[in-house]
Amino acid sequence: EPALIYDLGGKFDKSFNEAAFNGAQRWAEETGGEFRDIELQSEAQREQALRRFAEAGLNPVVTTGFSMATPIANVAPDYPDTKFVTIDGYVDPEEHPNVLSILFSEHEGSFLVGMLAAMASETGTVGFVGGMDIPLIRKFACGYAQGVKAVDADAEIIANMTGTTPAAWNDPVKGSELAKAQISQGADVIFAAAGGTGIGVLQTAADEGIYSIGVDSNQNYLHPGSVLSSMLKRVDVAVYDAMSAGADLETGVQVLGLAEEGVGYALDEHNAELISDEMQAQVEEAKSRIIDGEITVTDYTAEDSCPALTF
Amino acid sequence: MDFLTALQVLDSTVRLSTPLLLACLAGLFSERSGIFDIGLEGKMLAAAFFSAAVAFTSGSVWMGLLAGTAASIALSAIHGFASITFRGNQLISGVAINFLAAGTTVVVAQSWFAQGGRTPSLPPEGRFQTITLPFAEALRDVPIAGPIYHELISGHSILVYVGLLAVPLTWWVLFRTRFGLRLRAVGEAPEAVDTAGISVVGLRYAAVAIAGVLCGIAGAYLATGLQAGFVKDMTAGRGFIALAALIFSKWRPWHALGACLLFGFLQAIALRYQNIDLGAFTVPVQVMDAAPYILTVVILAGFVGRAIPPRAGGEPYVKER
Amino acid sequence: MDRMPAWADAVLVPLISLLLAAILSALVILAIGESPVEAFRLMVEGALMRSAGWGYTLYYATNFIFTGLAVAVAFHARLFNIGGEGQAMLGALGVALVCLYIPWPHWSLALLAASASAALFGALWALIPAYLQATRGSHIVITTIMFNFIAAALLNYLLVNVMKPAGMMEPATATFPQAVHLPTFQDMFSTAATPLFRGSPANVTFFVALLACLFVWALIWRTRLGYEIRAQGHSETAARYAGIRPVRIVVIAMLISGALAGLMGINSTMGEAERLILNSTEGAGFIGIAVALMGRNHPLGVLLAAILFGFLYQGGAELALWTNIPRELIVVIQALVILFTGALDNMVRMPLERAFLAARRRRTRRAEPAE
Amino acid sequence: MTDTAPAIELRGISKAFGPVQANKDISLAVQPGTIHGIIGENGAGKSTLMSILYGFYKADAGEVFIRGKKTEIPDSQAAIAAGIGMVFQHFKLVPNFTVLENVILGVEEGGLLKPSLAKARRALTDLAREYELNVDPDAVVETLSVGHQQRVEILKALYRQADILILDEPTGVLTPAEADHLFRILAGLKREGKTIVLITHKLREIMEITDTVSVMRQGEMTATVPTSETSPEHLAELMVGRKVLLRVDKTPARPAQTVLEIEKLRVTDQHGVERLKGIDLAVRAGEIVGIAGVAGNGQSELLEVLGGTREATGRVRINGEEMALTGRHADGRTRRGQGIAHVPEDRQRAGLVMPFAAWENAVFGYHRDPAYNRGVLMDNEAIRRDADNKIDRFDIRPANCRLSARSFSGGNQQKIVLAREIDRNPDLLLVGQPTRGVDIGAIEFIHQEIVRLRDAGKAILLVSVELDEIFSLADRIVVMFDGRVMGERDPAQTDERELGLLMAGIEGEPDKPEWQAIDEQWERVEAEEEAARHG
Ligand SMILES: Nc1ncnc2c1ncn2[C@@H]1O[C@H](COP(=O)(O)OP(=O)(O)OP(=O)(O)O)[C@@H](O)[C@H]1O
Ligand SMILES: Nc1ncnc2c1ncn2[C@@H]1O[C@H](COP(=O)(O)OP(=O)(O)OP(=O)(O)O)[C@@H](O)[C@H]1O
Ligand SMILES: [Mg+2]
Ligand SMILES: [Mg+2]
Repeated sequence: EPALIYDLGGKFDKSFNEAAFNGAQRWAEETGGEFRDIELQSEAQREQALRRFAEAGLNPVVTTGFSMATPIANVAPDYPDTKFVTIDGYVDPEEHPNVLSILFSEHEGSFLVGMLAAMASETGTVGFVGGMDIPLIRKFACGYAQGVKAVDADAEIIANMTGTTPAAWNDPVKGSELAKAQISQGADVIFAAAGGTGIGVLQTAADEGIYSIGVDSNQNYLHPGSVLSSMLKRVDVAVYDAMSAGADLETGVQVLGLAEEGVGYALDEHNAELISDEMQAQVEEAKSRIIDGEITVTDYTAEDSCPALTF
Repeated sequence: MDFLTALQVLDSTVRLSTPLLLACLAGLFSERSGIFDIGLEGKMLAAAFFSAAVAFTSGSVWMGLLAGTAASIALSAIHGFASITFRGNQLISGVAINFLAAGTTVVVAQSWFAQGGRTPSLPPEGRFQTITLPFAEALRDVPIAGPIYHELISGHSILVYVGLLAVPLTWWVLFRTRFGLRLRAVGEAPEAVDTAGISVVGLRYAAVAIAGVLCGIAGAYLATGLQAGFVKDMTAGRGFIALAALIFSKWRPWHALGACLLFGFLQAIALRYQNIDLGAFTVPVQVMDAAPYILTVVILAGFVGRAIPPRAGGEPYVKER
Repeated sequence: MDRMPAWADAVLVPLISLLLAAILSALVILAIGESPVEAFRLMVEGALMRSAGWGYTLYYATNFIFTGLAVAVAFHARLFNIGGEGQAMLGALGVALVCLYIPWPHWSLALLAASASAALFGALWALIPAYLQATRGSHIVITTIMFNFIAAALLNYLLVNVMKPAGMMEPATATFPQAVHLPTFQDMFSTAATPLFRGSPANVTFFVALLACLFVWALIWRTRLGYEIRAQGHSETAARYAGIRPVRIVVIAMLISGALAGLMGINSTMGEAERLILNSTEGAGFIGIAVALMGRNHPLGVLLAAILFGFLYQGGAELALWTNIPRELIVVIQALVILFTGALDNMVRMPLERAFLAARRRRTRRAEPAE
Repeated sequence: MTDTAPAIELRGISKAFGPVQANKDISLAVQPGTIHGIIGENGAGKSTLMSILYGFYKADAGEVFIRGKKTEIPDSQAAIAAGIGMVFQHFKLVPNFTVLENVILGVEEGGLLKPSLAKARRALTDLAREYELNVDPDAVVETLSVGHQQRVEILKALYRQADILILDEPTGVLTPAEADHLFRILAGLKREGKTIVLITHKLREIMEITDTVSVMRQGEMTATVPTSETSPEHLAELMVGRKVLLRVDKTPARPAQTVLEIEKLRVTDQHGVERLKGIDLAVRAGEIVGIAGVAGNGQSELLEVLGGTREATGRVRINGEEMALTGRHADGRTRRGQGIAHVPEDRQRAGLVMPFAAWENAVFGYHRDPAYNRGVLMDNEAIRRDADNKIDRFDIRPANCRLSARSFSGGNQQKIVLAREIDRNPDLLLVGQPTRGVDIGAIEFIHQEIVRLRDAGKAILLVSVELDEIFSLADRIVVMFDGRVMGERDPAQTDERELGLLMAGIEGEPDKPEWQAIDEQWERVEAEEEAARHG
C-alpha cells in the first residue's frame, strides 16, 4: 500500500498537488489498490508524516514539493526498507539509496508555452503572474521568457509576483488585478503560475477577452477558448508510475523533461481552435530541438540568473 | 504616469477598495455601538463562500448574495451572543469567528462540491456583471472627463456602487436618524441609553447585524463580483486591512472612504509598478510588495495621530457587577 | 464575599466549556459523515498516548507558549500586539544569522547566543510600532499588522536573494552546522532499551519556554517593572499619577513582547527545521493571541492553553494521517474551543454562579434557626 | 390630602447585588406635591432604591404603586411613561453629544432627527424661560460645567414631562448660590403639583427644603418623619447609629516658613484652552490653605501640575528649590522625591489602581522605595506588612490587605490613599476632595488626620468643592474661578454667600439677581472655551 504526502498547498490546489492526487486516483482505479494520503498543515508534520507512514509499513511513500527533500534526507536512513519518492526535491542518491528524486524540467515546458504566448500575442507584450518570488517560480518565469524571446526577440515580458505571505497562493482577487494591470500595459497573453491566485488570472483573462496559460495540470477546460494552453507538469504520471512500481521502485534521480514527456503543453478540444497548425508545428520543432540538445533552455535554479528576464 | 495609466490605476483602486470599504463600514457600525469586531475577515470569508456556493447551485447571483449575507449575519449573531448577551471578551470572540469561518468554509465546500474547498466556477448568471452607466459609451471620446467617466466611474459591478453609496448612507444614518443617534450614544455611554429607556442590547445587536450585512456584501463582491467562485482563504487578510482602515479613519464614514481608497490605491500602485528599474538596479519586488504597508505606517505616524475609539468600545455593558 | 469559590472559576468553568466545544465538534464530525468517537480516539491516542505524540504536542506548545506570552505581556500594558507573527519571523532570522555565520563549539553556547539574537531581532521589530504608539499615538494594532507584512516581504527577499545557497530550489538557508543541533527529547530521554519521543521535534527549547513562563510570571508579579506595566495597563491616569512614564512602559513592554515572540525562532528554526525556511512561523503569532486570551494572560494559563493547542495540532495531524477528515476540520475545532472557553465562558459561569449563590443561601438559611 | 393616593408607594422592595443585600424589604410612600428627602450613609441603598423605581435595576421582590395604581417598571421606558424622571448621582449623559441631542435621546419624534431637534429646541427655550434653566442647546455636553450638565439632566426629565422627579445628590457639585437656585426651581415645581424625591448627604438642605424625610441604613428604611419634627443632630444619629461630631476641633494655625511658592502658573490643555491663567499662591508650613471653587475652574489642573501629571509654565518653588514644570522631571516620581504627597481628586481613576490589591495600592507611587524592594524584585512581604500597619492605624475595613481596591467602599478606598500619602510624612500634602462621597463617620476621621498633619508642621493645600469642608479645615481660603485666583479670605471673616459669589467670578454685590449674574459668568466662560477650542 503506497502513501502520498501533499505539500502545504493542499490536495486540491487545482495544479501541482491535485495532479499528484489524480495520478494516485488513476492508479487506485486501475489496480483496485488503495493508498493513504495526507495534506500537511505545518512544517513539522513533514517528518512526522514520513515516519508515521513508514512505520505503518506503507511503501513507497511519495511526496510532492521541494520542501520535502530535507525531511526525507533526515528520515530515510531510519527506514531502509521503505522507498521514498520526492517530487521536485533533490536528495543525494549516494547517501540515501532508498530515495527516488523526481525532478521536472519546468523551464522546458515553460519555454514551449512561452513560444505559444509569443505567437498568439498581437501586441508583442505578454505577461507572467507568479505566486511568490521563489526560485521555482523564477524557473517557470525564466523558461517562459526564453520561449517568448525565441519567437519574438523584441517581445516585452511583464513578470509580476503576487505577494510574500502564504496568502499569495490563494488570492485570486490580487491575481485578477495583476492580470488587469498587465492587460493595461498591453499584455494579451498571461501565464499564471500561482496556485489559487491563478484562478483569478485565468478568470480575468477570460472576462477581458485575452489569452491565459494554465499551469501544472491541464487547466484548458476552465475557460475554453481563453486558456491558450497549460504548461503540463506530469506529476500525475510520476505518481502513477511510482505507485505502480510499488516496493520495487527503482531509486536514484529522475529528471523528467520534454524527452521523457514529463513536461509539455496541453492540447485538447478546449484549445484546439486557438492553436493553429503552424503554431503547433513551430512548437513541436522547438520541442524536438530541445530534446536533441540543439536548443538549451537555461534553468534558472541552476544558474541563479536568467538570460531573458531580470528579477 | 500618463493619464490613461493613472485612470487604470485608479480603476484598480476602486475595485481593491470596495471590499475594504464595505468591511470597514461594517466595523464602523459595530464599533460605534461599542462592540469591537476583529472578525470582519471571517465574516467576509463565510459570505464569499456561501454567496458563491448558492449562486452556483441556484444559478442566481442574487440568491447568492442573500445566502452570503445570511452566513455573515449568522457569524455576527454568534459574536453578539458572546459579547453582548454573555458579556464575553470581544477580541476572543472575533478571533474565534475568524477561525470558524476559515475552517467551516473549506469543510463545507469539500463535502458539498468535493473540489477541495473550492466552489465550481460560476456561470455568468451566477456573477455580478459589470454595468455600464448611461452615456458611458457616448461620452467616451470627450477629452479628460469622457475617459474618467467611462473607465473609472462606469463599468463596475453593482456592488461597487452599493459600497460607494453605503458611505453617504452610513453618514446619514449615523448623524441624521434616530437610530444613528442612539447607535452613537450606545457606543459612548450605554448607561445614558439605558436610562433613556432604550435597550442597549437591542441596539448593539442591530449594529452587529448591520455589520453582518455589510461584510456579507463585501464577501459576495469578492467571490461573485470580482471572481467567479470561492477559493479557500480568498479574503487574504482584507478584514484586517479594513480594521486598520477603520482605526485610521477614526470611526468616521467619509474618512473611512478615504482610508480605504488610500489602501486600495497603495496596493494598486504596488501591483502596477512591481519592477521599477532604476538603471543599474531593479527595485526588488518585495520592496514594492511591502510598500503599501510601509507607507501606511508612515502616513499614520506622520499625519493621523491618536485615534480615540468610542468610549464604551470593547467593554461589555454591565449594570450589576 | 465571592459568588463562587475560586476553584470552580478556575477549573469547573473551563472544563465545562471544553466539554461543550467537544460536543459541538462531535456534531460537526458527525455531519460530515465520520465517527466522532473514532476521531477523538485517534486524536488522544496520537497526541497523548505515545511519547512521540507528546513530542509533537510539546513542540507546537513551545511555539505557542512564546507567542502567547508575547501577547500576554503586551496585554498587561493594554497593548494589543498582533505583530507576533512578524516578530517571530525576525527572531528566526536572528537565530539563522547566529547559527550560520558563527562557528560554535557547542550547542549550549549557540543556544544562548541564538536566544539573545532571536530576542533582539524580535524586540527590534516591535520597537518601531511601540515607539510610534508611545510618542505619536499611532495605533499599535495597525502598525503591528503592517509590520507582519513587511517582515514577510523582508524574509522573502533575504531568503531568495541573499541567504539561499546557490542552486538550491527551496527558499531556505543552508542547514545549520551539526554543532548547533539542539538536543531533542529523544536525545535527552531515550535509552537504548526504551526509545522515547522517537523522531519528534520537541527539544530543549521547551525548557527555555518554561523558563520564559517563569520569567514572565516573575516580571509581571514580582518586579517593579511588572508592577508598573500592570498599573499602566489598568489605568494610564493612575500610572501617570504615580510617576510612571507611559512612553517608557509602552516601549519596554513591547520590547519584551517582541523578544518573547522572537524566541519562538529557536524552537522552530534551530530546534526543528535546523535552517531558516520561508514559512517558519506558520501563523503561530496569531495562535498566540488566542492562547494568551484563553490563558487570561497568566503564564500558567498560557502554558495550559498552549498545550491544549499543541494537542489540537498534533491530534489534527493524526486525524489527517488516518482518516479522510479534511485538515480544516481541526481549524473548526480550534475555533469552537476558543469560542467556548474564551468568549462564551460566561454562558457557563453565570448559571454556575447562580447555583453556588443559591446553594449558599440555602446553607445559611438552614444554619440560621440553629443560632 | 389624606384621601389622595400617594404619588409613589413602594412595598417590600428587596434587591441584592450578588452577595450584597442593597435593599431589604423597603416600603415607602411619597405624597403628591411634596418634596421628600432621603438620607443615609454611603452604601445605604438610596441610589439603588431610586434606580429600581426608575427601572434601571430590577427588584428581586416588591411592588411599585404610582398614584395608587400598581405599576410594573421593567425598564426606564416604563418609568418615563409613568411620568417619572430621574437625575442620577453620576450623570447619564452622552459626553460628546450636544445638549439637544442628549435631551431628545429616547424620545425622538419619528425616525429622522431634524423635526425632533427643532421641537426640542423650541421646548427648551420655553422650559428655560419658565424655570430659569439656561443652557446653550448646541453646546457639547462635555464642555459644560458640572452645574450646567445637571441642568441638562433636569431639562431631560422636564422635557419628558415627568411629574415625579428624583434627584440623587444633586448639590454635591453646585455652588451654594447654584444650589439655592436649584431649590427655588424645585419649590416652583412643587407648587405646580409635581412630586420630588431628593437624596442628599447635607442635613442643612433636608431641613431647608423637604416636607418629609426618610432615613436609610444598611439597606433598610429605618425612619420616615415630617421634617418639621426633627433636627440635624437627630438625623445624623439615625443615619450612623451613634452621635457624630459635625464640626472639626482645631487650634489656630501657627504658620512657619514658606514651603510652596507659585508664580504666574499657566496651563493650556490639549484643546488649546487655557486652564490656569496665571496663578500666584504660597503655602507655609503648619497651615492649611483651602482652595474653594466650582469643579472645573482650574483647581484640578493646579493639583495636577503640582503632583507632576501635567506640564505648565511659570515658576514653582518647593522648600526654596525650583521645580521642573516641563520635561521628564515634571513627573510624580520627582515630586515625591521633593517631599510632596498627593491625594488626588479622583481616587478611582488616579489614586488607586482598582484591580490591584490593597497592599499593592498601599505603596503605589512609592513602589521604588528601597524599603519595598530587594534587588530587582519587590519585597512583597515587607509591603504587605506595611499595608497591614496602615490598615490598622487608619482603621480600614475590611482589614484584609489582599482584597482588591475595588472591593472596598468609597470611604475606605479614600482611607487607603490617605494612609499611603500621610504616612510618608511629606513637607507638602496636596489633597483634592478628601471626603467626596464619603459618609459622615469617615469624614470625621479624615479631617482629624489632615489637621494632625498640619499640627506636625506640614504644609497642606486642600482643594474641595464642599464649602463646609473648606470652612472647617482651612486656615486661609483661596477662591478660584476660571483659572484665576478670585481672592483670599480669612474663614473667620467671610461667609458662604460671599464665597459663593466669588466662586462664580463675582466680586462685591451683583447688580442683578445672583443666579442671573452667575449664569452670565458661566456662559461667558463656556463661550470663551468654545472659541479657544476652535480657534
Ligand atoms: N463592585 C463591588 N464588588 C464587590 N463588593 C463591593 C463592590 N462595590 C461595593 N462592594 C462592597 O459593598 C460594600 C458597600 O460599598 P459602598 O461603597 O456603598 O460602601 P459605603 O457604605 O459607602 O462605605 P464608606 O462609608 O466607607 O464609603 C463595601 O463593603 C464593599 O466591600
Ligand atoms: N451596580 C452595582 N453592582 C453591585 N453592587 C452595587 C451596585 N450598585 C450598588 N451596589 C452596592 O449596593 C449597595 C447600595 O448602594 P447604593 O449606591 O444604593 O448606595 P447609596 O445609598 O446610594 O450610597 P451613596 O451615598 O454612596 O450614593 C452598596 O453596597 C453598593 O456597593
Ligand atoms: Mg447613591
Ligand atoms: Mg460609598
